[in-house]
Amino acid sequence: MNNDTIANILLTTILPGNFVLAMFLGMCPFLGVSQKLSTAVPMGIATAFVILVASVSAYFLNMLLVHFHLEFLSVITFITVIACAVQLVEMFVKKTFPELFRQLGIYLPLITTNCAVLGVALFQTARNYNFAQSLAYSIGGGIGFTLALILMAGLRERMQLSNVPTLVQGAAISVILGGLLSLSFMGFSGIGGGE
Amino acid sequence: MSAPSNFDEFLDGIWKQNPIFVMVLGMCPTLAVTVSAVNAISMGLATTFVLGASCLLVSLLRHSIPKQVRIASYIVIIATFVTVVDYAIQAISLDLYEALGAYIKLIVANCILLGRAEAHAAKNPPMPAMLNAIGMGFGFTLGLFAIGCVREILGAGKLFDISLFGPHFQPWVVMVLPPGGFFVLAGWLIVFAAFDHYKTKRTLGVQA
Amino acid sequence: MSDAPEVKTPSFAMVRTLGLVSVICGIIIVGVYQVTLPAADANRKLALERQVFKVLPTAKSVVTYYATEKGIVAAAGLDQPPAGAVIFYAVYDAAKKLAGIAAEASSAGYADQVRVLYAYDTEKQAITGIGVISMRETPGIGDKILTDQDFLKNFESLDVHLSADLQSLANAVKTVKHGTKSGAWQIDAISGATVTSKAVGRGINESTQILLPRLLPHLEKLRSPS
Amino acid sequence: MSQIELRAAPHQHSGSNVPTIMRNVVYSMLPICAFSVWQYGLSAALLILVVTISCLAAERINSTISGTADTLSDWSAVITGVLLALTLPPSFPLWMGVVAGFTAIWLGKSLFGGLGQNPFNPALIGRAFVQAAFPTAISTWVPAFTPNRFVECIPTTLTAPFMSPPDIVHWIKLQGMDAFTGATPMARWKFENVSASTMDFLTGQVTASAGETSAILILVCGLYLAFKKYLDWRIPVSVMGSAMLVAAAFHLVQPDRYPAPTFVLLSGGLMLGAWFMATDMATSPITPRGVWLYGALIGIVTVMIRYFGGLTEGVMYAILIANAAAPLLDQFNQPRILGETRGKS
Amino acid sequence: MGTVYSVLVTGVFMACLGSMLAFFLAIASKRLYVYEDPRIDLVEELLPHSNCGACGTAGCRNFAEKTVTGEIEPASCTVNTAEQNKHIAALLGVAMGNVEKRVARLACAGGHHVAKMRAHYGGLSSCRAASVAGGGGKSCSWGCLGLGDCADVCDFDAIVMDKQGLPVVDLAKCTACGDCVDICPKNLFSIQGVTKKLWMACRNEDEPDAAEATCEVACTACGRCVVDGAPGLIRLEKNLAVIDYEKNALAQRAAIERCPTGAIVWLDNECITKGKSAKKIIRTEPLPVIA
Amino acid sequence: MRLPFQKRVATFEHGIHPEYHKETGNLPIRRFPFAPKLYVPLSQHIGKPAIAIVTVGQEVLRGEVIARADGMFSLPIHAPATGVVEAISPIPCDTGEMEMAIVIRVYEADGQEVRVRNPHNLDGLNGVELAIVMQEIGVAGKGGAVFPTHAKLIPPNGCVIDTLIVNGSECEPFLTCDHRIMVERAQQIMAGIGYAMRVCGAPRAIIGVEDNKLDAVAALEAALPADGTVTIKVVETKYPQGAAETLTHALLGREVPVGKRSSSIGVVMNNVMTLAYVGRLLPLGEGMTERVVTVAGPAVARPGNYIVPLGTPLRFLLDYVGAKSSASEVILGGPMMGNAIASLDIPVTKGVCGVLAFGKREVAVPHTYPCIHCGECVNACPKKLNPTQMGLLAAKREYDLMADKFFLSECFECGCCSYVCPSHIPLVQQFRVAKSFLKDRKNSA
Ligand SMILES: Cc1cc2nc3c(=O)[nH]c(=O)nc-3n(C[C@H](O)[C@H](O)[C@H](O)COP(=O)(O)O)c2cc1C
Ligand SMILES: Cc1cc2nc3c(=O)[nH]c(=O)nc-3n(C[C@H](O)[C@H](O)[C@H](O)COP(=O)(O)O)c2cc1C
Ligand SMILES: Cc1cc2nc3c(=O)[nH]c(=O)nc-3n(C[C@H](O)[C@H](O)[C@H](O)COP(=O)(O)O)c2cc1C
Ligand SMILES: Cc1cc2nc3c(=O)[nH]c(=O)nc-3n(C[C@H](O)[C@H](O)[C@H](O)CO)c2cc1C
Ligand code: SF4
Ligand code: SF4
Ligand code: SF4
Ligand code: SF4
Ligand code: FES
Repeated sequence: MNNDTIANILLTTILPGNFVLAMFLGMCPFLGVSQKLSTAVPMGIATAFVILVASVSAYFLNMLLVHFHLEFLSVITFITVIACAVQLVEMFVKKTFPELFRQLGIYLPLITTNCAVLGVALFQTARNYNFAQSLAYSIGGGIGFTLALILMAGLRERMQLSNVPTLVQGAAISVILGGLLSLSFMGFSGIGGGE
Repeated sequence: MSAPSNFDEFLDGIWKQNPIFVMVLGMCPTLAVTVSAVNAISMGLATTFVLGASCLLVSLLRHSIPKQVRIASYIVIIATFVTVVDYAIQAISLDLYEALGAYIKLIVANCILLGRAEAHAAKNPPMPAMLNAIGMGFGFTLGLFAIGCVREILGAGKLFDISLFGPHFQPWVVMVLPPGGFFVLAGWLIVFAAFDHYKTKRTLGVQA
Repeated sequence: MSDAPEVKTPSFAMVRTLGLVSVICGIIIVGVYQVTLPAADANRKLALERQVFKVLPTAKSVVTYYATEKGIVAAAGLDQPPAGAVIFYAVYDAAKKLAGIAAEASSAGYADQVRVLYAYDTEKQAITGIGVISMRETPGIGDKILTDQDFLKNFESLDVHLSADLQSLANAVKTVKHGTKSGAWQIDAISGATVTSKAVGRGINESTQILLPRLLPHLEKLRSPS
Repeated sequence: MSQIELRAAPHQHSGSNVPTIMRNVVYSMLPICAFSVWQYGLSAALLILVVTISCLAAERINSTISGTADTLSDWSAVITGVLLALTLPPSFPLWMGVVAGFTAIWLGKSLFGGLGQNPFNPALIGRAFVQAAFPTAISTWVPAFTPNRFVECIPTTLTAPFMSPPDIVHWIKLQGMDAFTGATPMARWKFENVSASTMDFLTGQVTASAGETSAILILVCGLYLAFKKYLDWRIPVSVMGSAMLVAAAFHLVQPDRYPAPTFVLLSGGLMLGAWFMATDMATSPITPRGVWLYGALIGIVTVMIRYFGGLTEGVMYAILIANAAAPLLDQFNQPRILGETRGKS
Repeated sequence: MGTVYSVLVTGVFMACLGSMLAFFLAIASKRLYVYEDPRIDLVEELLPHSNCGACGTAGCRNFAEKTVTGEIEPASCTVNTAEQNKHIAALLGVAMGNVEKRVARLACAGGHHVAKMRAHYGGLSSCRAASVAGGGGKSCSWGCLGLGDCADVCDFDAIVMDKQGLPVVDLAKCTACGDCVDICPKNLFSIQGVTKKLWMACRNEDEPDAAEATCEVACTACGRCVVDGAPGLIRLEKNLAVIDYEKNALAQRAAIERCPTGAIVWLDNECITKGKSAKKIIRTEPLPVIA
Repeated sequence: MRLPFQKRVATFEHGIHPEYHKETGNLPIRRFPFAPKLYVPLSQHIGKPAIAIVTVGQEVLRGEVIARADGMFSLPIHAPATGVVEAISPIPCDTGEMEMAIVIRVYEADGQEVRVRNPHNLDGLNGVELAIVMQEIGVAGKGGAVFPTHAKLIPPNGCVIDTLIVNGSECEPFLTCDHRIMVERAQQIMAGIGYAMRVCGAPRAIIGVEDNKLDAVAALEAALPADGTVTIKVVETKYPQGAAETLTHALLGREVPVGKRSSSIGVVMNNVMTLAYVGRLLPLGEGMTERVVTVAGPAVARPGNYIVPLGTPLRFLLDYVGAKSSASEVILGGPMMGNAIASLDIPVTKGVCGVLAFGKREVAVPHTYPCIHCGECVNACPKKLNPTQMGLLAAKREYDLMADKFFLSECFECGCCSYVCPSHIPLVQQFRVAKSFLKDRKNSA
């Protein structure tokens, strides 16, 4: 069941199975932190990094859990580890790159409650991915998330210069843009899967 | 600023601070599991339960948790109740469990939860904290249901699995696909905005 | 004016609190897990039986087995499956006679994995029915595999007999374009949902290629359950 | 001296204006419409008419609701309507065409503020929406040149609103077209490995969407627009060029698996897309390098979807994705201004 | 696998995990500790987040930092409600500060019913656009162009254009952010304390006759207000009466009573009052454009 | 687009080909009568205004200095006619503001010869000395920027000027005064080039003339000095060929770095008419009292190039050429960059190269559509800026972003973008608004 090749996993998670546009993971930052490219890019990269960290720790944590027959603890342990990892990253950034922290400060804690991060951990476990596959899955997921975020930010920067009707301004127009992006990404369906 | 009554706290989340339509939070389940009204309601209720229970516990423990491990502790508490719900649903109905997929587990990461825990429960006594949380939960359920209805009606020609338009109805498949979720949500957001607009215009008109 | 409050790190309190909260929560979870486990298991079993009964209407009871390189073992006594095992279900009718074998096949379809349960008739060496366990194919297109009568007809008797050396299928199961079916081992695809049709075919092929060679030598064991 | 008028410089203007450009695009599409009516008869004519009218109606309703000036006079909604109709199969039920038209204008354009403000090509949004909504209807093809095409409609055309279209396999048999496989050349290539002849493509002897038929006709009409400078010639050139290059590379490596580049170029909507839809100004980049990259992106994604995706045709999605990337392409490819030194301080 | 075993293992596992993570966090928060006055966050939360800069700092966060260090008084934030500012003062244990309410004041009264136009401007509808295109066509080259850039930029909707094409400031809404001051190409707006009630509503430096020929309410530098006002309060400069607000305390209504054109006015609360001798203008429609 | 086999004429990229309307280019320069009153503003150049040294009621002779220069970056003003000072008071000027001017009532009976000259011996003067003498004649650049010519010619510290470019492109439609000067006064241009080369120290000079003025090229060629230091180069007829950056690029292939002056790449540029006046006035020690002005436009009955006394009010000028009653819009300068004016009391000054009058029909306001992202403006901008993006930003008043990310300050307001925009968006005007806002804010800060 888990004989997907690394390349397939990568391609699928970036395009047709894009976390944001096809799986609805990480919608809140996708809608919330995409007004400007200048914040979307660091946010995307930071999230991608945390996804990677989460995936690796979840992989080993899961090995432990399986060993002790404690699979039912997966959610609670994954999320706790993720929350702590995010907090550590936050402190680290604050200490070493205060400038970056000032830009990202408010968003960093948000990553904890980013479904994509937990989603990677849970899905890779559910799909019985081995280490390399998990890695590909999380890297692809991170890239896909960043890609969607950046595309969205570009579109929203453009929207700021057009005369969007007042009723549609704000959240509605972002959601519509998300929908149209997701509609466009449907074109990729089948890539990486099938034959 | 007079202290809001408990009932106000409760209503807040349903209307004035509706997590979906006003605060635009918890978007992942909002979009992912609303392909049918039943799924929407189940998800909403599951979230409500987790919200209420974890806010209650957070509020009870609020004085004994050091600031540095605040987030970690809250998330542990939330995760606990999510796991509880997860297993409960598995025990109740496997079909529902399959339909809601991983999103039950992902309630943990739903921003509404940590947001409420931090912003409200950690600062308020148990009773208002829980009421507010449950209000939020109902608001969330309401939003999910609104979206789920439209998606099910157009996407399948059914509501609560009851066929509405006869056998030859052409379902709008897009409605149950990811983009449909976005479009229906956007539609509701616009309806909300229009309603707001109309209301403020009315009140302004009365003043003038 | 700058008499800002000093912040200290209460290390011990942190460790104590988080540790305690974790333990309490862990216990709660364990409790719930243990309480719900039987119900969930029963549910799962029920669902499985429902599926099996659908593909094998004469069925009355189901026994779960694992097929490994070495042979087959009943799942009942095992904590966890042996390495490399394939799960399958031996199905018995009212007379406790082996009514058939059910097993799962899965392969990537248009949107995600398509998982089907197929019924294998040991006498005919053919597949006699399929049911979908889960899929996320496009409603209106991909989900025709549930409803399209022409397509389902393929599985009334899909030839999967083994070649002489009993190592692989004599004819690999193959999905072909609608209207071009020429052999009993071919599946006539649904026009307009070829991708999903192929996923079904591929899944069955992969599953049978592994399962049947392991299974056939031990059929007798199944026919006479202990 | 009556009254002095004050105007800002410049006081001279080239004389071009938006309605003229749009009107010319409409003119240039008329031959393509005529050709498809000749091929598919009444159904194609009705489809083009109904879709265009529903686009105009949507535009009209929108300007009434929002209280803005009437925007029909800029002709852009006509383009959207005609192009949308040209991308639909001729047998498409009219009521679905109306849905497509309204979606195109409302979802694709009005919500963003109207003319020029939309980030995605409205016609393609309309099509993508109905493709996702009614996947079966939009992948049902009928043969061209049926004998009675000018006197009777394809039965699916007149499906009652909100109802599923009837099965038309039977009808096709009745037309005495038994050789017809009910698939576009591209689907036939993808699933049966049969390639259609280049000549058929050039002259429009293939089954396809209403407007995807004769490559030569599209080329001529497109060249007219390029010559009049109403479209940016760099876009079709880079779309076709990149698609050809990628296809040629695949073809060289595995000639039996991947078709010749000419097939990729001429089949499906590539021509129409490259000349009329990728060139939509509102949704394409404006910086010189951005324009080239945009075209290349469309070409590459098209081939990628066609070769590796689940769909047979990828032009529409490729254009939409390139639309989404257009603001970024512009941002990161700002032209070097006169006298600017980059890198060096 | 027994239940008891399960519970035990779980307990131990969770205890280990929880305390280990807490331990890491504790170490990290010691090692990576960055001091930041926590009150900054608290103060910021109480601010209106409009980042308008009316307080003279670079946005709300900056204001919060400065209030915490005591460089600025809470009341300097004019956008915030007094109540919120009181909260801030209480939080920091400092005096609220007493800052006079300041608003934007317009130094022109030449609506299109009294000020003549010499050309008709037909370009982009914006004052600054008109002013870069030949000055906009108003005969008085100091006066308000009436195309409403100020109303357009005011984030607080405090300015509306009246029927005569002059901006009117809603004193309750104005936060003294100064955006209108920056945008006006004619520099007609300035931020003034509400206690400055004597106000010169004209900037025209033309010779008296020329000034009156271009606008019926222009200051003609006749000097009556100088005589009627307290000594030194008002003086004439460049054909205009100039008020010395150092002597604001001496300002009296009497100063405006004999102004023949009504260029100098008395601002009381929301209403602008002209002197008794000011000419009464009943016309409301625009004057014709005369080259 | 130029086909490969076509002969390449030196040019720059982008730009536009407007309709030229250069009919007046065939008419010889004619003299204009004196208005009864001349309004001579004290500030006719960029830099500090001159300081009046006459009093009301004083009699002045034509050519007499009536206002002295206020420092190096300023110019003296000479009486454009013999008459009496009637007033020194503010008058309207083309920006719509009021400016101080000396009003002279012209003696009608006077012959109006130039009465006062102050010739110097120019031989043996070094560059800077020559520049100081040049300041006395009060010549400001006639190419549009009205920068004091003597100040412009002195190379800034550390710069070596290797080329003097003489701008004879006259790319603006309607204007032909430079053209006529080149045809009629080639000799004086050469003299002026000689002086200018001495001041700036350039070893060579190149005259750039558009290929629609070949008669001017012929006339100039006949007058070229024998030593070969001055050459003529024909450039493509294209707007804005005459702008400093584009002409330098066309002639030398050099680009002026962003934010720097052309002297940093060893180039100084002067307009042909500027140098014609220098060549004529400098040896005589005569002040600038008049200039050649193209008066044209659809509403003008007798268009042509006229020698107009400085200070002549437009009301008088338009009356005389038969335009006043039919004119609706009056523009100082060319139709692309010239400013429309709000009052006919504005006088002709040193910087006015053309007065264009348009009738009612020509000034109708077209309907403005939203930007359709056609990119025409991007393809027209000779500076290769991004007017689309700047236009969209300007509409949202994002002025800082325009300056920080899109080189707002580099826009030289040529108007190509507005000219081509099919949506008729007033792009240049918006850029000028943005610049004016940023400048005001900087000044007030
Ligand atoms: C939105 C959309 C969803 C689709 N979903 C499926 C699907 O679930 N299963 C499938 O086999 N084909 C699906 N297709 C169609 C495939 O792209 C493809 O056209 C078809 O499988 C080819 O079959 P044919 O060769 O018989 O025409 C879908 C197409 C679209 C546009
Ligand atoms: C868009 C634009 C067009 C110009 N066109 C001309 C022109 O046609 N002829 C000219 O002499 N100067 C023109 N100039 C002015 C030149 O850039 C330059 O300032 C001038 O030639 C310098 O000479 P001056 O100092 O003698 O005026 C133009 C400037 C700009 C910005
Ligand atoms: C650049 C320039 C050079 C001129 N050179 C002469 C000249 O060399 N001799 C001359 O008589 N007039 C010259 N004029 C024109 C005089 O200003 C005036 O027309 C001339 O004195 C003839 O005047 P008249 O008609 O009174 O004879 C020149 C004008 C310009 C603009
Ligand atoms: C060359 C050209 C191509 C166009 N292509 C399209 C198109 O594909 N789809 C569309 O809706 N409008 C098209 N338009 C019209 C117009 O740009 C479109 O309605 C805008 O996207 C609306 O803002 C086109 C216009 C031109 C000039
Ligand atoms: S006050 Fe200034 S900005 Fe406001 S309308 Fe008048 S001129 Fe325009
Ligand atoms: S823009 Fe002017 S009127 Fe509006 S709030 Fe700011 S200062 Fe007051
Ligand atoms: S006006 Fe400025 S932006 Fe427009 S074309 Fe000219 S230089 Fe470029
Ligand atoms: S020319 Fe006008 S419409 Fe075209 S891109 Fe430029 S501003 Fe937009
Ligand atoms: S619910 Fe907020 S990121 Fe998923």
